[in-house]
Amino acid sequence: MSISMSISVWVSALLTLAIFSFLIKDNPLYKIAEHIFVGASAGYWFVFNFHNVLLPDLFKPLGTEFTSKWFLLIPLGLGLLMLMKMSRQYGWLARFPLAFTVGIGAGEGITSIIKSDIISQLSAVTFEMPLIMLTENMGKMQINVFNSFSNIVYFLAVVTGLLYFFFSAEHKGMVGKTARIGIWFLMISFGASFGFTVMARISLLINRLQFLIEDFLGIVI
Amino acid sequence: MLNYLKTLDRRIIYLFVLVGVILPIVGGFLFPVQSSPMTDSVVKALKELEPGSVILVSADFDPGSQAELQPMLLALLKYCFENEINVVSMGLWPMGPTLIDNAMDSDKVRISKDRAEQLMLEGRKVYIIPKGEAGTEQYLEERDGKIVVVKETEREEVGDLFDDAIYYVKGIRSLFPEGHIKYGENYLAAGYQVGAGVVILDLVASVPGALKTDALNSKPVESYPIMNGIDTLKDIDMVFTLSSGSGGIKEWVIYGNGRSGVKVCGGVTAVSAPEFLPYLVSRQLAGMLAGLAGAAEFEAATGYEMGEGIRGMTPQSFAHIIIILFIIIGNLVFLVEKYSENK
Amino acid sequence: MKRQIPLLITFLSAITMIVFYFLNEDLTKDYKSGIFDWVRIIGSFALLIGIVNLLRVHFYKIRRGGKEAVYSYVLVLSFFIITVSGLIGYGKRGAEGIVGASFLTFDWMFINVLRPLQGTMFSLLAFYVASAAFRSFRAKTKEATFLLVSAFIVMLGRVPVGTMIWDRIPVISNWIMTYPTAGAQTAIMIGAALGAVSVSLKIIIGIERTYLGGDE
Amino acid sequence: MKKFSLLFVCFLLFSLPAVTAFGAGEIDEGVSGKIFETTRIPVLIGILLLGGAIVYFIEKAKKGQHIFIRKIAGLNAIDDALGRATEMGKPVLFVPGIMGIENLETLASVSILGHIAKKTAAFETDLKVPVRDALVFSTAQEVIKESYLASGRPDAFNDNMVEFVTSEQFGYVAGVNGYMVREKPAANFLLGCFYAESLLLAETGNSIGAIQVAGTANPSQIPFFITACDYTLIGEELYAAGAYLSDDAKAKGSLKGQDMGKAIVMGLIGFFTVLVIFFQLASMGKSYEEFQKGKEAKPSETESAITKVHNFFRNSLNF
Repeated sequence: MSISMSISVWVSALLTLAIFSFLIKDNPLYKIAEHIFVGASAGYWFVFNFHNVLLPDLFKPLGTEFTSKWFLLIPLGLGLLMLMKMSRQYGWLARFPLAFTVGIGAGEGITSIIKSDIISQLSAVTFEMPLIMLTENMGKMQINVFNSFSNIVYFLAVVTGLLYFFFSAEHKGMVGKTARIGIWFLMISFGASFGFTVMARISLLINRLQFLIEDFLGIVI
Repeated sequence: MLNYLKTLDRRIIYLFVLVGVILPIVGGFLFPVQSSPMTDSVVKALKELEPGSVILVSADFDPGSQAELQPMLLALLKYCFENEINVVSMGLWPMGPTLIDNAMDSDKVRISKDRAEQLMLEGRKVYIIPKGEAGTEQYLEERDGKIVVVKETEREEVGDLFDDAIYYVKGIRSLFPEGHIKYGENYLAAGYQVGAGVVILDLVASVPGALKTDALNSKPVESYPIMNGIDTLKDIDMVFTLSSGSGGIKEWVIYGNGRSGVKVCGGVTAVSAPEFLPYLVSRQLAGMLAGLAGAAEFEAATGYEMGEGIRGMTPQSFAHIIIILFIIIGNLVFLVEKYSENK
Repeated sequence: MKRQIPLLITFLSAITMIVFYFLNEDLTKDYKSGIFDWVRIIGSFALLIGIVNLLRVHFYKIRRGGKEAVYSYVLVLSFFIITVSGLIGYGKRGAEGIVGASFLTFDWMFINVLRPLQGTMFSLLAFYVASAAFRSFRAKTKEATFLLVSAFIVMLGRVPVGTMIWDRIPVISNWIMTYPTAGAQTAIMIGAALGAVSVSLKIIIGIERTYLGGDE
Repeated sequence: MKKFSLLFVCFLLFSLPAVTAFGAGEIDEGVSGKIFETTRIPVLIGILLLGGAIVYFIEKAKKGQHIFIRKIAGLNAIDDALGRATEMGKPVLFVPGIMGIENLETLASVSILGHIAKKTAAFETDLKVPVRDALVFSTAQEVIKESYLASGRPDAFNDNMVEFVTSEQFGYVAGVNGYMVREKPAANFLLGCFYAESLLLAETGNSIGAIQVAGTANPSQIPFFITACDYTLIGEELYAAGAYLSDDAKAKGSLKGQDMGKAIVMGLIGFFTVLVIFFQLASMGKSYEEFQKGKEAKPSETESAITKVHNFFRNSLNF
C-alpha cells in the first residue's frame, strides 16, 4: 500500500468519501461536498453554454457576418425578453420566448411520438412478432410452436397492458379481469427492469471503489 | 430477532453491499463470462463489416455512466482498429468526445505480460504496477538490452518481467504500432455536436455538412481521406452509439435508422436497456450491449480478456448474491410473521 | 395581449414544426436546425435567470450569517472559481490534453471535482437498490409476487453465478425480458404516447395554458 | 378555443400545398425533386385520427355531455399527502422532473403543480419546488403565483418557493437530497421526466418517512418509483392526472378522446394481427427464400391478394 501523493487524487478521493458519508447520515462533510457540487456545476454549465451556444451560435455570427445572419436578432430579442423575468413590471414579456419554446416542443413532439412510439410499435407488435411464427424445417416453412407461444405472450402483454390504461371504463367485469392481467404483466416487467438495472448500479460502485482502492490507497491487486 | 430483521436499519444493508464489493476487488479472481443473444447480435453486425468500412462512433454519455460504457468503448475501438475498420468519432453529449479522447490516449488499457513485452519492443510506452507498489507511475524501458522499470528518479533492473504485476498502456492507440492509426485516414474526431436529434437529421442529409470541421485541426472534415465517398448517413457502414440517456440511442434509432436506414448498434446502461428492447424486436436496432455484463460479454467475444468489464463481473456477482439473500431474508421474515399471526 | 399573443406564438411555432415534418428534409433541414439553435439560445439566456436566483439565495444566507453561512460561502466560491477560470481559459489545453490540466483550472475542476462528485452520487444507487429491494420485494400480494419473482430471476440471469446455479437461468431471464417485459413496455409506451399527443394537441390549440401562468 | 381548433385543421389541410408552391421555386439540382415526404402520410393520418378523436370529445364535453372517468388511486393520494403535511406543519416538496419545459412530461407535471399549489395555498402549507431547468424555473414561479392568487392568498406566495439548483443532473440530486434530510418534508411529489435520479430521490424521501406520490412516463424509471413510493402514476396516468384534477369538462373530454385513440390502436392491432396470421398460414410449406421474397415483393410482383395487402401495410408502417 502506498497512498497517493497527488493533490488531484486527494481532492477526488475526499469528495468521494464525503458523498459516501451521506449513507451514514447527513453531516458537515456531505454538506460541503454538496455545496461545492451545486456551485461548481452551475458555473460549469454556465460557462459551457456561453462557449458552446451563445458564442458560436449567436454572438460570433452576429459580430462577423451580420449582413447574412441579421435574423439572429430575433433569438437575441427573445433571449433578452426572457431576462425581463427579473423585473416585476415587465415579467410577462418572458412569456413570448417561453411560448415559442413550448410550441416548438409540442410540434416536434407530436410527430416524432406518433411515428416512433405508436406507428413503429404497432408494426413491431403485428408484423415483426406474428402470432404464428414460421421457421424453416427441412426446407419448408412450418409453425414454430415455442416462438409462436412467446409472441402470443408478448401480444397479450401489449393488449392487456393497454386495456389497463382505459380511463373511461370502470375496472369491472370483463374489462376489470383483463386489466388485472395487464397489471400482472406490468409488474413482471417492473420486476425484470429492476433486476436488470441492479447490475448497472453495482458497476458504478465498483468503479468508484476501484478508484479509492487502487488510485488513492495504492493497493494493487 | 424477528423484530430486529423486520426493522433492519438500512445502513446494515449498505455495509453488506460495501463489503461484498470490496472483498472480490481486493481478492481479485474471475468468473467465466458467457455471451448472450443481445451481445451476439452486436458481434455479428460488426463481423459483417469489411476492412476499410467506416463506423461512426458517437459518445452520448458523460462521466456519470463511464463505469458501464467506457469498457464498451475501449473494446469497440480496439476491435475496430484490429480489424481495419475506420472510425469517425463524435458526441451528442458535451463531455462525450473527451471520453473518446481518453479512450484513445489516456485510459489505462490492461494487457498481458507477453503483450507488454512485445509492445515494449515495438517502442510503445508500457506502464507497470508491480505488486504492492502503486502510487507513483512506473514504466518499462529497454536499456542496454535489459528491461528496466523506470520510476521518476531511480531505475531498477527487472530482467524477466514480473508475473504478478499489472501491465498497461495508456489509450487504445498505444496497443498498435506507430502509424497504424493515421489521423484522417483511419480515425477522425469530429467532436461535440450540439443539438441531439437535429444533428442526426443533419447527418441524414449530409455528413460533412453536419460535422463541419474536425476537433483536432478545425479543418473541414471532407478534406480528410476517411470521408471519401461519404455523403449522407447512408454511406456510413454502421453507427455505434454509447448512450446513457436523452440525446442518444433513441434519437439514433428514430432519426438515423428511421430516416436513412443506416445500421445502428448501441451500448447502453443496464438501466435503460429494457426501454430499447422493442427497437431490437422491430429490428430498428441491429444490436445492443447492456450494462457492464454487455461489456464483459463483448470483451469475451472480441478476445479482450483483460477488460474492465470481465474484471467487474466478480464483485458484480457478489453484490447480486447479497441483494438476493436480503430479499430472501425479507420474505422469510414476512412468512414467519404471517404464520405466527395465523396461529 | 399578454395572453393571446403568446398563445398565437405557440400555435404558429408548433404548426411550423408539424408542416416541416411532412416536407422533404433537404428543403427544411437548415430552417429546422436554425430553429433549434434559437431554442438553445433562449435556454442559455434563461440559465442566467436561474444562476441569479441561486446566487441571490446564497448571498442572502451569507448576509444572514450564522453557522450555515459557511456552506453558502463554499458554494459561491466554487461557482466563481470555475466560472472565472472557464471564461478565461476555456478550451486552452496543453500537450497532454485535458489530463494534464493544472490545479484549479476549468479542466482540472471538471476532472477532479465534478467527475468524482457525479460518479459517486450516481453510485449511491448501488446501496439504494439494495435497501429498496429488501423492503419492497415481499410476496404480500399476487402482484408483488410477480414483481419479486421476475426481479429475482433476471438479477440472477445477469451474472455468471446465475449460470453456475442452473444454466437455464440466463435463458429464462432473457425470455422474460424479450417477451412479457418488452410487451408491457410497449403498452406503457403507446399509452404514454397518446397522453403526450393529447398534451401537445391541447397546447397547440390553446386549451392547456397553465405554463403561461396568470391571466393579467 | 373552437377558433383555434378549426384553424389548426384548416392549417394542416391547406398549408401543405401552399408551402409546396413556395418551396417549388427553390429546389436546386442536387436535391431530389420531391417536396413531400409522402412516406410519412401514416403520421398525418395518425395526427388527424387521434387529434380528431380528442378534439371531438372535448367539444362534446363542452356541450355539457357527462363523461365518466374512473378513479386513479395515485391521485386521491395527493390530497391525503397534502392533508398530512398540513397536520404535521411540515413543508411539501414538488420535483417537476429534470427535463426542460419543452418536454411534454414536464408540461403535464407543471399543470399538476398548479392544482397542488392551490391546495397548499388554501391549507397554508409550505411549498418547495427545486428545479433543474431555468425555463421550468420561471414557468413554475408563474404557475404557483397564479394558483395562490386564484385561492385568494397572494400574500402567502413568495419568490423563494421555486429554487433553481443547478443544471447538472447529480448536482441537482445532491441539493434536493440535502434539502430532504434537513427540512424533512411530509409529502414528496416526484412528477415528470426522470432518469437515474428517480431512486436517489425516492429512496431518500422514503428514509425520512415522507408520503411520496411519483409519476413518470419513462418506462425504465417506473420500477424504482414503484418500490420506493407510496403511489406511482404509470405512463399515461401522469398525463391524465392534470386533466383529472381540474374539474374542467374539456380536460375530461380529452381523456375520453385518448381512450378512443387507444381503441383505434387496438383495433388496428387486431386487424393487422389477423392479416398477418392469414399471410403466415398462406406462406406455410414454402422455402425460406420464397418466404422472404414474398415479404419483400412489390404489388406487381405477386399474384396473391393477401401478400399484396400484407406488404402494403407492412411497408407503410416501416418508413
